[in-house]
Amino acid sequence: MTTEPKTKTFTPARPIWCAGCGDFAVQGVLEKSLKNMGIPPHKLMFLAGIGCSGTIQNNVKCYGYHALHGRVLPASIGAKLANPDLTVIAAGGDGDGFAIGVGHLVHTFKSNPSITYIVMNNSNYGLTKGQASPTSPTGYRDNPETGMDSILLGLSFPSSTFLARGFSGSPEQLESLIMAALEHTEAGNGFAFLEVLSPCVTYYDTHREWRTKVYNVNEEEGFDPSDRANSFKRVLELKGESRIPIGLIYKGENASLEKLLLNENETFPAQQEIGHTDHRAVYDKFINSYLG
Amino acid sequence: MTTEPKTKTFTPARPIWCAGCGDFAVQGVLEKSLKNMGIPPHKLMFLAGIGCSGTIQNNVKCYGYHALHGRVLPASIGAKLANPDLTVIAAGGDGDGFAIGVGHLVHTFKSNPSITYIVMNNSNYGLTKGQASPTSPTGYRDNPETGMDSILLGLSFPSSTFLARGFSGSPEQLESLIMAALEHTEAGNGFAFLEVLSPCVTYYDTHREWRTKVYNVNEEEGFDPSDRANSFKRVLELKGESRIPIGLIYKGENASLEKLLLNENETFPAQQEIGHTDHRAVYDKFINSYLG
Amino acid sequence: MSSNNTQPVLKDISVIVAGQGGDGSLTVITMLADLFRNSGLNVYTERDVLSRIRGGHAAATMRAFTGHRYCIGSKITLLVALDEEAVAKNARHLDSDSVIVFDDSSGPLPDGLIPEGATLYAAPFNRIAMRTMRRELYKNSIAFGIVGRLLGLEDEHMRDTFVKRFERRGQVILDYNLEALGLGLHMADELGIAEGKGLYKIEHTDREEHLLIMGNESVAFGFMAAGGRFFTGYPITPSTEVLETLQKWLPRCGGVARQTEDELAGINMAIGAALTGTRTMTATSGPGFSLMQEGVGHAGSAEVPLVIVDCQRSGPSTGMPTKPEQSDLNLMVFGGHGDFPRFVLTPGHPEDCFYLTVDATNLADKYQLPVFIAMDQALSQNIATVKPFNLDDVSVQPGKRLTAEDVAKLDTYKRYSFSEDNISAFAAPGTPGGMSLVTGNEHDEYGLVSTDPDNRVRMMEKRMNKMEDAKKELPKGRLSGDLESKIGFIGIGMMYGVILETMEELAKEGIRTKYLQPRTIWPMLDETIEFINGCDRVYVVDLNAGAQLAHLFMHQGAEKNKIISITRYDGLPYRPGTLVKQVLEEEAKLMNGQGKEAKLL
Amino acid sequence: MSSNNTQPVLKDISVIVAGQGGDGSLTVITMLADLFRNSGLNVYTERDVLSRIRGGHAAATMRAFTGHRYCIGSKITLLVALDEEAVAKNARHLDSDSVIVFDDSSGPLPDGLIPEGATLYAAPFNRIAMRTMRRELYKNSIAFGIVGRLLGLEDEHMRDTFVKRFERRGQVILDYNLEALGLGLHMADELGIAEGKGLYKIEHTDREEHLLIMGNESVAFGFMAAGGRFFTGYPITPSTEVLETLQKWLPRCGGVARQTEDELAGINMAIGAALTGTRTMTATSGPGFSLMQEGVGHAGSAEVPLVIVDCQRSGPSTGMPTKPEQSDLNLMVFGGHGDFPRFVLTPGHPEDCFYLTVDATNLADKYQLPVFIAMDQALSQNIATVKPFNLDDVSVQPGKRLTAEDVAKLDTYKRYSFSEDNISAFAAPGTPGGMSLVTGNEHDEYGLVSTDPDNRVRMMEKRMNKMEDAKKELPKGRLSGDLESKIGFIGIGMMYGVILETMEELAKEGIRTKYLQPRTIWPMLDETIEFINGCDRVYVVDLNAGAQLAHLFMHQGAEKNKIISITRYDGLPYRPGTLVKQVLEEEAKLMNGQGKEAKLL
Ligand SMILES: Cc1ncc(C[n+]2csc(CCOP(=O)(O)OP(=O)(O)O)c2C)c(N)n1
Ligand SMILES: Cc1ncc(C[n+]2csc(CCOP(=O)(O)OP(=O)(O)O)c2C)c(N)n1
Ligand code: SF4
Ligand code: SF4
Ligand SMILES: [Mg+2]
Ligand SMILES: [Mg+2]
Repeated sequence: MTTEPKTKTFTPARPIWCAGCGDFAVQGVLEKSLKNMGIPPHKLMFLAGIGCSGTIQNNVKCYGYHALHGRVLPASIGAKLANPDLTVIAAGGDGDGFAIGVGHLVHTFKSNPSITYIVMNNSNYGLTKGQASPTSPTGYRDNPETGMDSILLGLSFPSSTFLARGFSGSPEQLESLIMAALEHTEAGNGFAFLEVLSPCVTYYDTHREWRTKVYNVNEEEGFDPSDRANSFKRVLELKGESRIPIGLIYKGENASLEKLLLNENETFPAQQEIGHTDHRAVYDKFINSYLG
Repeated sequence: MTTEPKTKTFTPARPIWCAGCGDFAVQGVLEKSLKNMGIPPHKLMFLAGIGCSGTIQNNVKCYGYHALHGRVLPASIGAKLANPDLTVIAAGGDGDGFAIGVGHLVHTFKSNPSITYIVMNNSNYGLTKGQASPTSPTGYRDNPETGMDSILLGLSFPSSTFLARGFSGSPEQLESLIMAALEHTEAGNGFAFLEVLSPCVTYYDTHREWRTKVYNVNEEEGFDPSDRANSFKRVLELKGESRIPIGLIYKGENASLEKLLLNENETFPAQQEIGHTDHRAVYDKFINSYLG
Repeated sequence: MSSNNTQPVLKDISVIVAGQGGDGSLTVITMLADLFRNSGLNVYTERDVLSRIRGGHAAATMRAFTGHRYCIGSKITLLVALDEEAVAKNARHLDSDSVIVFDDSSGPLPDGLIPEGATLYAAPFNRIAMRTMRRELYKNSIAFGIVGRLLGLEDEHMRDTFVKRFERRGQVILDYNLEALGLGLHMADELGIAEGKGLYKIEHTDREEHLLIMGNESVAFGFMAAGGRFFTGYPITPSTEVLETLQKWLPRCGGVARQTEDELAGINMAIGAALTGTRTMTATSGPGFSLMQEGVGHAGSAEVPLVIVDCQRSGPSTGMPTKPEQSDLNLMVFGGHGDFPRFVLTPGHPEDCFYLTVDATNLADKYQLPVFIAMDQALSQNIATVKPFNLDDVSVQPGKRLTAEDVAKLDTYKRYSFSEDNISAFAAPGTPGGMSLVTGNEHDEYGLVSTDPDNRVRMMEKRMNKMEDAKKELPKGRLSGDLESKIGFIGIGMMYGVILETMEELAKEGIRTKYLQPRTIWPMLDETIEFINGCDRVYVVDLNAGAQLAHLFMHQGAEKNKIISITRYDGLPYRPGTLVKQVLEEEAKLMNGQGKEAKLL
Repeated sequence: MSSNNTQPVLKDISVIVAGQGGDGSLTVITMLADLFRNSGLNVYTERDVLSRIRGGHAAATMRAFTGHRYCIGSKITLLVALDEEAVAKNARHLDSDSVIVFDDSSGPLPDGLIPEGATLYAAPFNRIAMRTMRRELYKNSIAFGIVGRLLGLEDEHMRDTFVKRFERRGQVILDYNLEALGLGLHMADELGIAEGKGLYKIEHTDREEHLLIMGNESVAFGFMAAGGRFFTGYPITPSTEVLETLQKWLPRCGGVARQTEDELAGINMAIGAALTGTRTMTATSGPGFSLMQEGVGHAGSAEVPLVIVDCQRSGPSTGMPTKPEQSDLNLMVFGGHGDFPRFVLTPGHPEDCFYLTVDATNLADKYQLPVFIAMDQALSQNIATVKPFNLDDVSVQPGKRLTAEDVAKLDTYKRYSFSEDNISAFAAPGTPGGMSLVTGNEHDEYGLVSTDPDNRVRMMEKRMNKMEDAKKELPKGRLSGDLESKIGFIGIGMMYGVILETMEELAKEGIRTKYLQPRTIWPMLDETIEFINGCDRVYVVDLNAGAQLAHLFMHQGAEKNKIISITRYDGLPYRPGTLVKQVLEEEAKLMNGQGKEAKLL
């Protein structure tokens, strides 16, 4: 492992979250997991969306990026494809990921790049002051719609490979999930999706409610996270019982996007020296193909 | 039923599709179904996306609208909410609906407005000359990704109410599905999603392949389209056997968006006379609420 | 300064309450504003927060005055500083007349932070709140007592306001807050500020009732009053109040106001609704407005009536979400690919917001195109007193629409028929016989896709000519100041109040000026270019780095050498004093024969 | 006209093949172009199709010539009309010298459609194809025989070309096509056009090899040759060839070219890749470009190097997808909310496309901002002969980057450090010690969100000043014509060839003119405004309804009364003859003292 030089660079910011916000736990557990995994700051590209949740990267020593609202996944995929040596973690809120960004989420399930995506679900739009989000239940602030379930959504993509849900109030279990997610992506096995129930104490304090509702499927005898259809069924059943399934709900295998797209005989895009002439033969071939 | 006046208006266009294109059958069956249902042209708002498929509305007597690429669903929802008396049908291609438009599709499953949406899936981008679409199989034109399944996607939304797949090569079954979809939406029961396998003879002629692969779940003894988990399982199984499930795959109940949003004591937005003074009392109340 | 029986009558004061986000500065100011409004004064308030829910410097300011003002004044009369940073950040607006109330819970104010002569009251709000009430939360209710006393409010009035504000949140909360207020009044007594012994005497002069409203709420109501019945939008600072106000009120009129999954859905759902003949609006701010560009051009091309409110904030990109700027003007005027017609209206204060939104809604319907309302964060969110909107002044004119009977009488109905006035009559879906096609592709009169070159040219002209056609009835600018003067000002939005007051100040210095507040900037009205070209020099104040307004005038034929461009983009609100200084400097240079400096990028 | 032994040497001919979409006109023209290119002539081809896969009028045109031409000529030498509509649509370009080959399978050509004196050959391609080969498909291979003979091609050469083109599609298809060609040659014999007895003699003059390439392919290659290794895009006419070319070639260099789910993903994925230091590009057309506006501003604000190709088509909205226009200029220059720096480069022909894309890629990296390449449908998709790109002429300069060693030597690394040249050195993710924050919020030097007013102003200036800084090295315009003349032309993109040829024609009429092809339109270079202000009058040719270019010059200080604005937006390609006529009319008016008419909107 390369050691970091002594160069001074940015001092991670103090979180701007309200005291009691679930996001503190997410950050704490993540930092611990990164340490456990031995991922050095300079190899970590940590991209976040916009929202209270979308400030987490500022608080961690890393290459951080604050994406546009809803666009953290395309940006993360771009970074991963350009430099697969990086550990790419994307983070954001439920509004960012399931409202404006859900089209990209769907296509990330589909394309399966090896990035970890942590959605801090507080079932509302924290930063814009508590409006309903796609996971808000019917009736929250006059929300007429039924809340969605991101794990069900992930299950509906035959190419999805890792689907889990944690709870900021269960940091140990959360740690095991974050570790599992990072292992999945570090091994190049594809997209690790992790929703974390992370209550917003200011606008929608669900802490107590969620604490009583969460149900860890991995503690269930015989639960097999490799059975897609059964996981789907079990999530539906638990929801029907007003429980919120947490745990590693699905894990499968499918080639990762970066493996499929990159030419294994060549240096990664970001690692090529700009201005090198190694590919002059390809250029000549191009030119020749347009000649008579 | 109001009779149409003799006023001349646009003559439906001759389809611009290639001879043999699956979309002809979709149009034919739809026109027949509209007739069967007794929906007069002036009550039909027919909105389409952009693509070969997205020209269908030009060929039918209706209030037609050619949306932006991927935006046919929001436009359709807007029309339905503003005037629930209209029969609102949205149509488009698999690129339009599952690539650029998939975020809106997801939120239409979620919000359940009473509109019928017909996706003409030819598993490629016809109009832009055959590029891979989200439903293209791995390997089609170097497509590295796994194709998605829109019915599975629909099933993953607890609020979805009608999910079906037809095949342009089976016009009778298609007719029963279109009729069922229209009945669903005319009754105000929510979103009717219908994917039609509609081969593109020019860029990706799947006619023969699909003919051999389609499998009508409704012909299966004991198949219960109201069992979401089972439908999900069955679709997965069939896909595992390289079959393509068609038929009415799921039907459930959930309040429709227009019922939830509209004030039942008031005239629909589009039917209010512009400049009327019926709501003067509300206006005064507004003003008063900002006074001391 | 001391309080005795001969306090002056309150004519014009500015009070700022500053601390950390979540400290509740805004609550204090909002209640103060309500109290002063009820006392017959006019009021203007401003907020200064960060884009985070808690922490970080946050402040709120209220100006109370007799007569007409549309901005915060240059000087702070009273600063309530909940921490030291609050003093430091606001020091430059303090002078020897200022009064500072400082929360010294964490220690005394270091020397040298406030100007000599200024009066300082130190009071440990936080400590008292924690000690007596166990919740920091109540510190601003305590502070309120002292502030109210200083400003000459009666104790009884303060209590009434507390009841009004906290009642709906339950008896417990109300009781706690009243207790806190009591603590504050007690502290005031101890500091020697007895009831009636404050800085001012308040004379209840203007008995006419006033609304206390922000621009966004005025826009929402203007839309509703103009028959608007459909609104879709996505939350974004500083536009969210338009959505929230309409979500509250529109359903009562049978309308729909819906939060969509994103701005693309927002504008396209609005377009879908507009297709049915419903008057429709959406609102957003820069990032969302950028996302809407495809939809905007589509409305122009397919001739769909739509009102789009852009509550501008500091850009580019995510920028500074809570800070004012006027830097989306280029995007409003030139956004969307290809050429299509649009109108851009620029209100200058909350009252203007109401009437111009009515106009926008009528104009969109009449000309079948997108109409933008260019707001800025200050105009959107600052709360001010406004004369109650007069609904009888409002004329709601439907566009060129055809009923079923009208259609039945026609030989042919074409959605995009060519006509003298370039407006095609419209039959809403549901009308028997009016079937038609609407598309953003180039199309023939029936709406069928066509690339015929002659048709193309006619359709393009039909659409583009609407801008010329409408000029005669687009909202005219407001002229003020000395119309004989050859020195002009141009500024829009939140600059309205600042420029008016700057002119007063300049007049005192012997510099007489005039001001054109354009209320339509696209299409550009001739009056605007004539105003510029008819002056010796015009100070064009641009709240953006690109001098967008100044260049837009040049784009439309204004003479470059008439324009003195003043740009500002530091995210701070303008104060008249700043502008006065800038102009005096510029004028001095001219006197010295240095020639004017058109700082045009 | 007759063919005998004294045929003229082919110097400049235009051949158009026209029929219905799917008829294969493009195939004929493409093969012809290849043949003529191989014969040492220069070639320029144009396509005219509808936005549909089959049916509707479609045509393709080829001009073959000696010397330099960058557009189709005003006259048609040979029209191959596969149906009657093809004759009608093209009649206005025919004259008595023209030769028409008409497919009379459905009946003879009605009288009066073609000019008197023109030569007509009737040949039932379709009938023969159906009768002999059972597939209509082969009719264009049959037609090819006649066309080749008429143009003086050798039979052997034609056969070689067929082999080259159809070989890879299998022996069967090749054989069928060769058979069809044989039928065509036989028909030619019957019509009296024996080998070597065509209209022209082809002299193999220029032995230098030429590429036959379209602008989009040149752009793709320019990017690759400049070290571009990441491309994301979404298919849209007329930009798709950039995506497809790079999907084919980039992986061979270890790069990634990916079709994304939409344009929002396209630009944001590109941004993500650019963050790693990879040179990155995306390409689109109007509707997609509108969708990218938020991303564009983000790149400007967060200082992310990015090349964005906009292949403009007729707008607004979906418009006319296959027709040329230059109406996104406003959006390129003024798009995105807020103020941020950007460069807009405007190549004029496929060769220019290559070299300017290299420049764009270098400039984006150097200045860390978005650089646009403004294409138009004709420039994008018309195929022309071009001298092989000289890779030794290409200099690929990395931006201000820091290696791990560089970083280790620093005391402090700040992603957005202020510096003399306004460019902050960049350490790519993965570099030990270079950790940093990148954001579209206003930020301090480390990339931490900040609303500090002083920092804000400095950051804004740091970014905006890049435009002034870069002017010295931004691609300069190309001047041509009579530089002493006081009559100027300005036009970009596909107008390059048209204006050059117009000037030749005007010179013949005694009107000497000069031409500036600006190759950077943003920031506006001084040379451009000086060119205008230094002329008596400048014809600014705008392929859009809004006179966007002309107004942009005024926006930047050009004198309004110097500009004669010519706008066109009917979707048809420009021919030099049309422009000559427009200028002559304008000049005549001036001679008659009518004064010039600046048709500025
Ligand atoms: C294009 C765009 N639209 C809207 C916004 C305003 N906005 C900022 S954060 C946010 C939603 C935040 O909700 P979520 O993603 O759930 O994050 P949370 O604050 O709850 O953690 C919105 C709508 C924006 N920044 N950009
Ligand atoms: C914003 C935008 N991007 C791209 C396009 C170009 N485009 C037109 S149709 C189409 C895809 C068509 O595929 P599909 O929806 O499957 O329809 P099909 O032609 O196959 O019926 C694309 C990418 C566009 N019109 N607008
Ligand atoms: S508003 Fe809610 S989500 Fe945001 S920081 Fe506070 S508690 Fe957390
Ligand atoms: S290209 Fe394909 S989808 Fe389009 S009309 Fe032809 S067959 Fe149908
Ligand atoms: Mg949230
Ligand atoms: Mg398709």
